[in-house]
Amino acid sequence: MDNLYRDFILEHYREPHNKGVLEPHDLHFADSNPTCGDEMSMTLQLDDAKQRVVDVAFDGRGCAISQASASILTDELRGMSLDELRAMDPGDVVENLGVPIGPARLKCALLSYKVLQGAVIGAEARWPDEADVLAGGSAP
Amino acid sequence: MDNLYRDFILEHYREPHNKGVLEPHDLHFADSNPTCGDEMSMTLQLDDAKQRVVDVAFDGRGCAISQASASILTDELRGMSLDELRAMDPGDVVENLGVPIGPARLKCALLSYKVLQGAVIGAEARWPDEADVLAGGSAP
Amino acid sequence: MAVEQLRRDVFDGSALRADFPVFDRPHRSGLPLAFLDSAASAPKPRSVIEAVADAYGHHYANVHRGIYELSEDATARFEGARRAVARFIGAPSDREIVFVRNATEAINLVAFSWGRTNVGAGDLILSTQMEHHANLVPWQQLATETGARLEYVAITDDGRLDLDDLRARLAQRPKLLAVGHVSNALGTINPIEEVSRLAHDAGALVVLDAAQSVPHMPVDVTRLGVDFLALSGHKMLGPSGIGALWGRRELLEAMPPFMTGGSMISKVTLEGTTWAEVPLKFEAGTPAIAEAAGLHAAIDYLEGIGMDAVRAHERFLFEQARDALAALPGVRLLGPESADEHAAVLSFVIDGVHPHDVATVFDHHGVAVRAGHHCAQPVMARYDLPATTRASLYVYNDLDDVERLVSAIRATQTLFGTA
Amino acid sequence: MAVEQLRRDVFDGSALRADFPVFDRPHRSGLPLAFLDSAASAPKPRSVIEAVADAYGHHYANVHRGIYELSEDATARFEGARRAVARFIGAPSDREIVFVRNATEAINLVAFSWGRTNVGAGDLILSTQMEHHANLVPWQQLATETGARLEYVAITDDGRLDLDDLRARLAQRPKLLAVGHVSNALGTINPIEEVSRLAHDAGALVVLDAAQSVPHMPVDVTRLGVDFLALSGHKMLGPSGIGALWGRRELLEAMPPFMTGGSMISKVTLEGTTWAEVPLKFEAGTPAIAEAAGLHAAIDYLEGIGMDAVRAHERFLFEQARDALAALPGVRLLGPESADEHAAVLSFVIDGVHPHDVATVFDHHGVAVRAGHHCAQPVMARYDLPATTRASLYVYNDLDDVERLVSAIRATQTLFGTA
Ligand SMILES: Cc1ncc(COP(=O)(O)O)c(C=O)c1O
Ligand SMILES: Cc1ncc(COP(=O)(O)O)c(C=O)c1O
Repeated sequence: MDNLYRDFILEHYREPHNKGVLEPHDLHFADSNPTCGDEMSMTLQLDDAKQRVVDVAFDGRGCAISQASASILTDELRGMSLDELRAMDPGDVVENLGVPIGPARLKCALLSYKVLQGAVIGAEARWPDEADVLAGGSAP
Repeated sequence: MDNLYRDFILEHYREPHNKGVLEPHDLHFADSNPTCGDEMSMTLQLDDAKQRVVDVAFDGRGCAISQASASILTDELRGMSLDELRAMDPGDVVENLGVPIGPARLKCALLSYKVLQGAVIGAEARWPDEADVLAGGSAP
Repeated sequence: MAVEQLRRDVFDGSALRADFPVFDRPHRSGLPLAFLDSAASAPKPRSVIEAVADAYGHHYANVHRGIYELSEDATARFEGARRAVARFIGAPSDREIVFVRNATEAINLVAFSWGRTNVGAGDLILSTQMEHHANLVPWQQLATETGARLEYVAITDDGRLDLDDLRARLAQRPKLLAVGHVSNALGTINPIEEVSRLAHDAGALVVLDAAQSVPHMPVDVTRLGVDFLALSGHKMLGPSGIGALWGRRELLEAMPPFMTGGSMISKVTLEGTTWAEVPLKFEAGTPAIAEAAGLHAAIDYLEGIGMDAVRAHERFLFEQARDALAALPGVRLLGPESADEHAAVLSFVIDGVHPHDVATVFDHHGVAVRAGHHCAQPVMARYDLPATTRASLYVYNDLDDVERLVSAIRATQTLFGTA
Repeated sequence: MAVEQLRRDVFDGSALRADFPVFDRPHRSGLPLAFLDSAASAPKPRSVIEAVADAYGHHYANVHRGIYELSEDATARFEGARRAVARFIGAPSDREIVFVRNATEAINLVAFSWGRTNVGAGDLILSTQMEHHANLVPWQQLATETGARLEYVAITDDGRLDLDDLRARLAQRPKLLAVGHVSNALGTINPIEEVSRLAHDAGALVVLDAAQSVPHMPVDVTRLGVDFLALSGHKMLGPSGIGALWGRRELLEAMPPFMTGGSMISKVTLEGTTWAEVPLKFEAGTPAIAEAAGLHAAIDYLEGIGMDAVRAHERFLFEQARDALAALPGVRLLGPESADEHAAVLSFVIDGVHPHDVATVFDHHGVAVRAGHHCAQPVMARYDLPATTRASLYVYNDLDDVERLVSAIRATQTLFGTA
């Protein structure tokens, strides 16, 4: 646990990066963690070619894990192309958190990824297969 | 088992009493054993006051127990009043068979009673509570 | 009841832990397990586990249809379990007990069978803001499919049913009131005798979700005056995969079947089918046979303690836990204050820490609690909370568990720097 | 396959009996139990009973929602059982496996959810004259409620599906064909690959009732080409109270839920509800948790033998029993002659003796068989029989059991004076 709630996680929780809503925005999606109901939304601004992320913000309340995960994930997105976002591996998102995530908290760690996928590919975005992610497998 | 299939049971099975259909009749009912689907019908002729049984017959195919039970039961009915039929104790019907009836064959032994009750009180007649009958309790 | 008197009724929960193998399991924290999530599902005593194993090992065959020793034996035990359930909840007849998977299926059965037959466009159905999703979503579905209206009885700031609101809504003469006996999200014990009387005066039937009451207090369907009652075996020390619906016989008899198939028919032809008598009419296919034996053993275990003693024990522990939480800064307990109206289900928030994080920190202290919306999202919305942490107590808990809860809260606050 | 070759695949059923505690139970006849009613429900091996007890004793908590060690453990095991079922029937994804109570519920789920959405007035649904009530009555109900037409594919005098009749009815382009893989009343193995191809060519979906095939032979949903498949755990050495529905993912995803409540929602408000992803969308409330562990153990046990070996073993015993019955005067076996088309389910009549009496006499000889309509009254009507006696074989049976069957028939005929 002391492994899970490392100082940088608690810092991201208390002072999340990229929190809020971008207006205007090109992409927007909101979703919730079905196991707890926590909701998160994301807004993205794209470049003129509508190909790359210029700016991003997330909003919503949630636990330290989901907030830190969103804070850390959104820090990475600027400059990435939509194709790169679509190809993102949920396992990498979890790994980038830098703390050990067990099955019970996996959806918390993946909520930001799920919302991002929703913003990029729409409502058909599915939760990644948990067993695959935990086994270090690739996207669903 | 040799207790169950005593000679008189097998005789009633091979040569049932009161088998057939009475025409004309005053009362008629048909029902089936829900555990096996065996069907039985009964027809009764009443006296002019429509109070007492003058004649009775049963029909249908079934196992030795249900056939012997109907054969033995119908032998008893002539001269009985409708009130007496309604007040009949299902435990007595089983006991009158004179052989030990376990739970698995109870419905076979009670089918004739159920059909008789249907003839007298109509479709609301219910199967007696098996636990009560087995415990030697009285009517449901 | 004075605390003095309560203390006399109270037994030593820790002594019962020896009956529950799960407490022998080493916890990764290295600490003994403080299990405070019985409202989600309860551990099983050895007697239940052995009853299931014995049923499978020595008394197992399909029920109701076999003409051989083993099947007669299995059938007699299955029907014996039905009688035990009937007796446990004061049902007038064991024919009024329908075995189902869980309380959820029991409520769905009523919504599909009674609901689809008796509720039409424009009719009003009442549920409450306090319900578990199991006693809310099936009624939403019924309303959507039939064009009926669905309204929710309001709850007060301290988590009680708003009886004035109930009266006002009953004045519209709803067909049905679906209400929980004990709220799993707030701990509230609802005054069901009074609620039933009001509902019946208004011509409404009462469907009682008793998933959280039957395991924890004496429940008597006749005294409560309800029309249907739903329970789950797994919350009352019994097996998973079995629960029961109780319904008044004349209601059950008038209802069409829900699921169809084997065992529930009287006669099938290619042209149509007639149904078996209740309760078989509602039990399509092979039931949870060994699980019924386990449920019977769970009832025996609870009756061995006595449901009055179970309630007194939990009431005492609740009062201790409530008072201990009240003394902690930054901690807020939901639901009514009085132990008369509050079961041993403590739903609380810690300022500045999300319940998910609370539960994870607790877990590392060997304290198992639930965090989330507790399948009662409208309750969370009512109090504008994303979620709560819930500690729920049962027969094997004791004052040590209450202390473990308090220390875990303190440790969480320290870790998150909120204390 | 030549008998020579079969014999080589055959294992000694009696050796497996040591794994099944029920065979230690003294029978009232004083004789060892010849259990010939596995088609109704199968005895459980010790490994299954222990897996259930271990799940209850050491790995039990509610699944999916708990943030603590025990619940994570329970959830991982529950999902592991789902993967085992998927693998066992060749499902492309474990998300296509919905846990239900039994095959009956699996079929009802399709009839309620897919059926109520996709079948309308005037549409045609096909079932067959060979079906168990579980794969017949739900379609009657669907037809009655929607105004759809229901027709039944005919069966031949020797108990096979009449494929010409199937083709003729498919020409009317039904929406759905509900068909059994193995008939529990006749023993017939239907040619499902061909049937699916014909049905799909006609634009119909195929719902396969595999309750009697999955326990006894290799089954691969992809190879069979069906769209839905129903199975029961209790018939495949697993616990009661658990079964599974498999469905093609895109079908399941497009379907509305069946029962509603906890676990199957994404978001609930007082205004309405959105659903969880499959398979959770179809699993309302607390599932049969320990029973899933038992089902997993049953699959492990069967895979330990190998499903090809199970089939070869039963095929060999069927041929021996078929030939032995053919040599008895006054005994008539139903269903196809060839072992290619006939599972180890022997449905027969003894002239002059009602099947109920047969079963009772058999019981007193320690032989457990089923007597009745086998929840397939239309099959009985088709052959103008009130009932049949059915002996069904499984892994723990051997040639001794076949001999016990033969002697019991002889004893019955002697008692009734028909031989
Ligand atoms: C062919 C067939 N289908 C369906 C069923 C129903 O199975 P269950 O009672 O487990 O739902 C059976 C069981 O008898 C069967 O033999
Ligand atoms: C109040 C209440 N009702 C219904 C249920 C549903 O019980 P089950 O999941 O056993 O169907 C629960 C269980 O969480 C509950 O707490």
